[in-house]
Amino acid sequence: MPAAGTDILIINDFSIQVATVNGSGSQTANLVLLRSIFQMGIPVSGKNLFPSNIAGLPTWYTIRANKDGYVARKKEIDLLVAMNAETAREDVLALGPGAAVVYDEPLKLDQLRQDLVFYPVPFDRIVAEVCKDAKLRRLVKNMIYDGVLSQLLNIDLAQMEHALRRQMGKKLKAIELNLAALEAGKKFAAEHLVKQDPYVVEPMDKTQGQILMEGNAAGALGCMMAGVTVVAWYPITPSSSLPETLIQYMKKYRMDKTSGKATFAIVQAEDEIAAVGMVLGAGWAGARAMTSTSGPGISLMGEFTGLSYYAEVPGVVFDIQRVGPSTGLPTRTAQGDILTVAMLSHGDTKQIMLLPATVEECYTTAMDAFDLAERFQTLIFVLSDLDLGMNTWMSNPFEYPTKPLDRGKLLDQDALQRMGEFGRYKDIDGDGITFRTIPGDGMPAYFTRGSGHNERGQYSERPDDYVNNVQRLARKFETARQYVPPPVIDQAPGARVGIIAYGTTHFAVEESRSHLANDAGLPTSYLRLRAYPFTDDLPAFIERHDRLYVVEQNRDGQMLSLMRMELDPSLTSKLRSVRHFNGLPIDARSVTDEILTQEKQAGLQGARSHAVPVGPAV
Amino acid sequence: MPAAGTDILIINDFSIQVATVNGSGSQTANLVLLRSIFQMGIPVSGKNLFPSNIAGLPTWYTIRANKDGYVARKKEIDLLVAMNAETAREDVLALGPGAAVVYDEPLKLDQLRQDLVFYPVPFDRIVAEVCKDAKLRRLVKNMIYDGVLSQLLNIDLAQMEHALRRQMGKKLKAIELNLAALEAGKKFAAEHLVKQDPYVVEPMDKTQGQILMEGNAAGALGCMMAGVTVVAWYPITPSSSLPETLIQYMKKYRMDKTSGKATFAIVQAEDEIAAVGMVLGAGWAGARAMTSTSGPGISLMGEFTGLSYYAEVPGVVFDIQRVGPSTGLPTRTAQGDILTVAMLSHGDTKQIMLLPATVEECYTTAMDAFDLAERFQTLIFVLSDLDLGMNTWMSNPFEYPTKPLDRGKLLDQDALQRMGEFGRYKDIDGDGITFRTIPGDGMPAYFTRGSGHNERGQYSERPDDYVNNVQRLARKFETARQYVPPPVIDQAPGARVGIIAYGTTHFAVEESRSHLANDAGLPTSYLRLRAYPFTDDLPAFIERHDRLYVVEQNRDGQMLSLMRMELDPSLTSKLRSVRHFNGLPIDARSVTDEILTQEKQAGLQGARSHAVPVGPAV
Amino acid sequence: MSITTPEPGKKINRIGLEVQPYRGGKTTLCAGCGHNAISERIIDAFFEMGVDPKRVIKLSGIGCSSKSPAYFLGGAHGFNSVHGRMPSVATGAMLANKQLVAIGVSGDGDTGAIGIGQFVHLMRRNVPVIYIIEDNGCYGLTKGQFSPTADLGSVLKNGVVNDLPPIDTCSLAIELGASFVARSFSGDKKQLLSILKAALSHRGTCMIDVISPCVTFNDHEGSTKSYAYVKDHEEPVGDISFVPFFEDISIDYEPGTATEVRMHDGSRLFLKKVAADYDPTDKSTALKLIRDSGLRGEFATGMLYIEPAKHDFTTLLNLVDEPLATLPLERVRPGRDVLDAIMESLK
Amino acid sequence: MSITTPEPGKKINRIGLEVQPYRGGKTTLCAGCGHNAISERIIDAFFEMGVDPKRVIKLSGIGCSSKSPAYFLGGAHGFNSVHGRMPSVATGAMLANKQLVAIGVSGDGDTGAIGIGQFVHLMRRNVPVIYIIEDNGCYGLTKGQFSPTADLGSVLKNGVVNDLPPIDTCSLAIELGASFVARSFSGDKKQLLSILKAALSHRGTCMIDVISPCVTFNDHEGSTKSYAYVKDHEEPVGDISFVPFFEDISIDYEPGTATEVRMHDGSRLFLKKVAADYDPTDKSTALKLIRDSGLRGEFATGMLYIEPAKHDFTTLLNLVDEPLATLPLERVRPGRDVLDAIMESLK
Ligand SMILES: Cc1ncc(C[n+]2csc(CCOP(=O)(O)OP(=O)(O)O)c2C)c(N)n1
Ligand SMILES: Cc1ncc(C[n+]2csc(CCOP(=O)(O)OP(=O)(O)O)c2C)c(N)n1
Ligand code: SF4
Ligand code: SF4
Ligand SMILES: [Mg+2]
Ligand SMILES: [Mg+2]
Repeated sequence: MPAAGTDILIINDFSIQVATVNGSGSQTANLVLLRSIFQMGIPVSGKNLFPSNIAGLPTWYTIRANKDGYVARKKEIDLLVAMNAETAREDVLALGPGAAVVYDEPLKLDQLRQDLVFYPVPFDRIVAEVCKDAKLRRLVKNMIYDGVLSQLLNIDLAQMEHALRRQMGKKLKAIELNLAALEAGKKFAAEHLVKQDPYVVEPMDKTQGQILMEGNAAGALGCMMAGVTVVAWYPITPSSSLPETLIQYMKKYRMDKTSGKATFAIVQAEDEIAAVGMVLGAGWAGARAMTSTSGPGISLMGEFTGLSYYAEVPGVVFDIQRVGPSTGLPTRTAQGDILTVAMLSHGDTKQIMLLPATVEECYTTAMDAFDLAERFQTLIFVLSDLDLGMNTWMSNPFEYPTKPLDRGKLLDQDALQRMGEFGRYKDIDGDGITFRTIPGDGMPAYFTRGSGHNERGQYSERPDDYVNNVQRLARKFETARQYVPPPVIDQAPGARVGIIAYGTTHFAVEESRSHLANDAGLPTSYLRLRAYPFTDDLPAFIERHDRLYVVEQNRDGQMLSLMRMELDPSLTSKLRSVRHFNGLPIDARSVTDEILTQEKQAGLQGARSHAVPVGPAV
Repeated sequence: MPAAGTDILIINDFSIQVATVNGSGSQTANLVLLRSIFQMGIPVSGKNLFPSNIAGLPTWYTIRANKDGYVARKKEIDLLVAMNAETAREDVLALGPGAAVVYDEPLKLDQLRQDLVFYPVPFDRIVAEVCKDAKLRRLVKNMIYDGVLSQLLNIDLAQMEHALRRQMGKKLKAIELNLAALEAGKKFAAEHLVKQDPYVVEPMDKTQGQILMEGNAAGALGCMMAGVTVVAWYPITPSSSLPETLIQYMKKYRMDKTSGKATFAIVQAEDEIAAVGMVLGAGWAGARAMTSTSGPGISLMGEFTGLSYYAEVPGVVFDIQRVGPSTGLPTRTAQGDILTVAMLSHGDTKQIMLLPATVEECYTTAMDAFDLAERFQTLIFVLSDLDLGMNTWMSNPFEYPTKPLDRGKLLDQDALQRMGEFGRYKDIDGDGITFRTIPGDGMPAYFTRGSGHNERGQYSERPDDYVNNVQRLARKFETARQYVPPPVIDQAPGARVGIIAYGTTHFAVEESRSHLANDAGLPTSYLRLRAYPFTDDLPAFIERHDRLYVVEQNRDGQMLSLMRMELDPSLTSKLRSVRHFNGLPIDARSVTDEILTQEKQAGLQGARSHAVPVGPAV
Repeated sequence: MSITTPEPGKKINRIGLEVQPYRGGKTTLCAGCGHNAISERIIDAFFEMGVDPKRVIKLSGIGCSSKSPAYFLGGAHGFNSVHGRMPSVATGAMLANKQLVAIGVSGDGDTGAIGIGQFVHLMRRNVPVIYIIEDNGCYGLTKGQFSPTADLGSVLKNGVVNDLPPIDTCSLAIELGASFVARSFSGDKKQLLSILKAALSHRGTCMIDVISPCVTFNDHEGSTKSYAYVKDHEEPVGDISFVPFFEDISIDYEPGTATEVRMHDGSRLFLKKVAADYDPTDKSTALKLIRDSGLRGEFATGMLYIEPAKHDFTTLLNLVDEPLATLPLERVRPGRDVLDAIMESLK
Repeated sequence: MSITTPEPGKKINRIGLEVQPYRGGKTTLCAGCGHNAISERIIDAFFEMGVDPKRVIKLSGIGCSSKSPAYFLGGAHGFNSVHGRMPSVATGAMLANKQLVAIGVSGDGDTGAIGIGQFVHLMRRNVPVIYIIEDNGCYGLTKGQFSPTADLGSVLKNGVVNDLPPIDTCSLAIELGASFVARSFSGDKKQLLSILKAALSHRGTCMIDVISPCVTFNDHEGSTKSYAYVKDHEEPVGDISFVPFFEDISIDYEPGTATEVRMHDGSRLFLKKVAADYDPTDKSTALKLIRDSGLRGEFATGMLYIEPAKHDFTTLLNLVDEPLATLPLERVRPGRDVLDAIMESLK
């Protein structure tokens, strides 16, 4: 379908933003749109930008389709669907020249700018025709823009229908109504709109066999497969959907076949302190236990985290990060809890953090986390974020785990023999990890305490007992370097510049690297961190490059700070900072621009100022 | 009094350790001993090493007398008073050769070693003679060792009597009984003990006009003088004596003369979360409000601290540090909360910390803290420790404050005019600090929230509002560098080596510097930090030296970590770490030995390893 | 009995203010949310009682309910704090300035779950705060999970049944020492308004649990906190007539049929008895009443318990009459002689 | 009525154990501390009931009281957690392994102040834990400050008078859903022992508030938690006779003078009535009894409330019979088909 008014076509490379009001039921239409493009074989991602509110405030849903598989947020919106009168003006004014706008005709948005393509659609009139029941119209109305887009972008209507049926399951009445709206939208567009923008969809084969999933669901699945038995949680955005999905999975797949009883306990605790307390009680008694929370919950878990560290009690904590400080922006994404979690709780403590970047890693990291928790007998923190947890991502299907569970060092006869008398905190292997017993297991009992103790777990205030114990804990943390997931490294031949990132920042970096290499002639190597403590790969990677950009989504360059704390200054002097922290997922262009700016400066000047983090924020 | 059996006398330079059982009432005897030496003009310090227990466990009280004014803990015990059968053996075995032991005769400690001086005393027999009432003997018995020491060390008995009367106030009966015990002890020693150790006291004039005080009492006094009006606290060792002393002061000096009513509210809260919540409520409503706690309380205050940071509510938090992690060693000292406090709470947060080292600074810092809290509209953390807070230190008498209170930027007509319309978070001065109003003050009201807000304090999720606001907060933190107490610097002419320390580590460093300069020929410059954020003095000081030792009392080199995070790697590459973390106050010899060892290594090798902190722990 | 209610329009109140400064920002809660109705009653009560918004502080925790202080009394300082911790913040603020009028708004999750500890201690201290629980039996803002006030057997939209007993916040408040305890319903305009006005005349903790249906997550059949269910199962313990101190109205009741309570500020409260043994000044009968109606599957609403003369926390603490927050330097910094004396004692 | 108590010495119990594994480390509490007496009763009860220490977990918060699990049942796993949070830890542990017997020890500060929130929710969930408050009305370990169970008007050693009403933990526990609520006195060996043994036969939360004088900080004249005061003001609500399931003893009472309660494990509890209207299975009368004796300045001790058939939390959660903690991999990891099906649904 050649577009009138445009010379070149842009195929399978655009972003669509649908601006609506939350609680207005646009989610179905948006997912149908996303899924239909996905089904046509084009890589996509879907991101929901919603307010901290239940109904009535502006919401934006952004779909990115990209033939090369880049699914980070795209800074520019190519096609706006303006359904929300309240924000329409501002939304339109924010667009780059040449963007297209599908809008509710009465809003008269075409009067705002000359440099855009406008597609007015009389939504109310169309919906009135297809939906007799006035009460249902609000819900059906959104399906009309799907129909319009099907026509404008050349999205196969059959794929939309397929996606719709999948979405709505057995609600036949609703399906019928929505289908009618879809068709009416398409028909209206075909009859009244003249294609003037360059964006089109063409079938590809890049999504064959792939799944679409949210990170929190993937994490939940990982927890189930890791054999979690005790879950204590407290609702908080953007974490809630992890335990809530887990509940659904567990009720379906983890009821004991013979007895019909539950092989798990899931408790909505009274708050986050109780949640993590239950996790530690359960972990201490031998269960694989977890909780999931976000920033405010992390801040409340400080005291128990110190207990876990010092008394050595396992458990898993998911931190689905949102924008802080304090209540902050509960529905926006960030990587802002890195430093707080790394040194959570008073006294000398260090916490192990895992850093998934993809939905698949949410799944595998969940399993790793339980193994590491039992191996290291401490809380393991999985730091995801809102973007990963609540948005929809493509992925390869997950693999069934083949490794057995690592239950860590549980005292057995062999260990007991090597030890002589049982000492709960006796390091017979030299790796800082000691043997534990579990109530009811028939092995020697011991007394767990957050106060000073000696190798046998007895109360002690002796200076030497204390020093030995905390030095062993430091040794244990060193041992963890060998066990945590190592970074993923892509060494570009001859590259003098390196990029270091973690978590969802990955997607923008991936894309930016291609810009840098292809458009700016700056090849870069890339190291994606997957855990703290760092493995030796990190200093080695830094060593190999002249300048390295640590890209992250917080104001203070938190991961860079951790590196500066830990690594030799001769290495950290090479590190620069690229930060993005406005609550929106980081995008590639911001990264590219910032790196190029700093590269230019690097060419001009040698020395750098005192203040950390180096370099301005994105 | 020339001592038989010793050739040289050591005058006014020794440490005495009294080993007793807690709850046995030895505190009076120990304070009388301390004070009598002090009254004779000799610099002293008294440190109580007590168990986390109420009665029945071993306790050691250590007095150091030093003619040069060095009052850090001395690593070696010169004179042991062994009253506790349970620990006597171990106490004696731990002594260095040549030390003297006064002990309860039936313990037969003289059989343990040949290289010590032993003074057996039949305490029970003596006490039975002076105290008819068997029930009182336990309390009076301790005074006997004071009498013995008076004789052995040549401490003026009149000074002991003076100290005792001071201590006991109007309890005439008790004074009489104790005096008799004192005299009986002295008499026994004169008649039965032959001086064989070299330690003696001679009057000096180095304590003229000085006071003896605990840091917590000094802090309390500072709070009262700062005009604190709302205090909310929760008991915890070693913090409790701060609010408890404050209560006493306030009841005495802060009752309104005309109405007889209180010009303050002091509340024992239900926990630390409530305590800091009350502080913020009060601070928000315009009061000078404070709480005092220790590590576990700090861990619980994380969430509210983030609220304070982000919603900009003033208050003061004293953290009297003890050994963590978790419950740790509640009655031992440490500087282990530095990193946790600096980045307390999730999201991008940074907290202002003040670091008093002396009792006088506890007093002045308390006043500074309230001024800074109101100026910066955030919680100010005063990090003291058990050693400073609960032990007895000499000091110059405190000066009456002459500065008026700094109530910070309260909106007035002038500011309102400059601003146009009142915007609670509008930065009209460019220093990141904005104007606030107080409920009931008749000025425009605003809405305080921990969620996203714009310059006017209105709810906002806009990316630009968020970024502007947190960048302003970062700017405010930068401004704080100009307001916090700058470090105290002693630049040694020509010194290539510098020492950086803070808090009570100061006393060991002072003494160590004299050892280094005089005994090892290593002159050192010294920078004592008094606050975080750092002022520009710190990088300048580092710049001026080749190698710098950061001396602190924690395992992880926490302050060094903060410096590495913040300062240019070209500077931090010069920093080494000296750490002491066994729960006892740091001593000079450990510092000296460690610095000399590292200096030797520095002479041998150039490069350093990756791991932080550099250098082994003391 | 008659109480003049102001007509809409440019009417001004006792202190000469229009209703405008009593209103707040535009609500962002769902249309039909019970919380909005409560905000309106708060506006009415403060307006009608003529409380100066500049003397009022509004505090809250986190939740849909806790957002509502932004939607009333725009002329007052507000503090939307953290989840479950409004009681401590309110306590601190009232210590700083006891002349303020504090209204705290919380939710059943904010109070009953994470905040129950601070709730207990606020009640125990009898801090002068009007403490409103906007009680919908669920966590609205996090999308409808059960809260600890959800009734046994109540059903969520997704079919999940609550199998834990509810916490009765009124019983707890009475048990713990609150001196003014009431329960109402966001849909019962008249009762709620009377209670709020009476609360403004009381000095001490006024704990008001207001059932406030969540239309989005908990207003369906099977929920015991839906509009329909609450309307059917509300059992008012008796009529409330409130006569503010500034109105000179006499109320006639047959002797023995009503309890007259004289409030702190001179206002009078007439509580008509429904049951003969109902005595709102006696803890045991109040508690029994609540329990008994609960056993019948109903909930008692109205003034459940009142102890008008009980000392509030600022009185217990013997605070000076002026706000602590603004005492001048000379009243909060002892003189040089005091420091000298202390120094002398340490020499 | 007769219950055989074991003589001291090498006597072995029902499961063939001597008393040794029921003892713990040497106490480091003050000589005469009430907490020590409670530890002794715990040792007796577990020994006499023949509970295998290897099946027992001991949990606590922080305080002198919370140290005491180190001083009994040395053969059991112990967990001295953090201040006020034992309830959540105990809940987690019992979810992990519901076959364990949990005894939690707390103090009145640990429970009444910082821990009251978790206390409320443990009671509400009826988690199977024997929850003992060693109640001395003060914070022993931090040197004697008032706790929230200190009575109005009680005086500290330093003369400070408590002016806040006490929290009655028994009333709260009954109100909130605990199914076994008792109050005793550390000095009342016989009563405390019977209660503890009965608790070992109950499935659900057993909340036992034991007045336990602090000899160091709160045992003086003017304190309402001193030995002398408690002895004078204790009002037992009736004799308790406990017949364990493994003993075949018949107890005779005149009809109507005692309530017989059949426990979860088949043991029987006979509660002699002191007052005619005392019914330990009725919440309202139990609450009234506590309140009334409180108004008289006395405190009721004994079995205050019991609901033997109430479902405990693990039952509510419908857990499999085996401990969750040790379920084998094949029971906790769904098969490959499950993953495949889920993946398919996401394509
Ligand atoms: C520490 C913390 N945990 C969790 C949350 C998430 N959260 C926000 S509101 C809320 C519950 C609100 O329920 P309720 O108090 O009943 O108010 P409602 O929305 O029903 O009016 C929760 C759990 C939070 N903001 N802070
Ligand atoms: C978070 C925290 N805050 C404060 C403390 C200090 N602390 C230790 S024990 C205790 C109170 C103990 O009182 P209670 O529970 O009544 O026990 P008791 O010593 O009287 O038996 C407190 C406040 C602590 N350990 N942790
Ligand atoms: S979700 Fe429920 S509680 Fe929240 S605003 Fe909507 S109706 Fe009200
Ligand atoms: S201080 Fe009190 S509670 Fe603590 S051990 Fe001593 S007597 Fe017992
Ligand atoms: Mg609610
Ligand atoms: Mg106690």
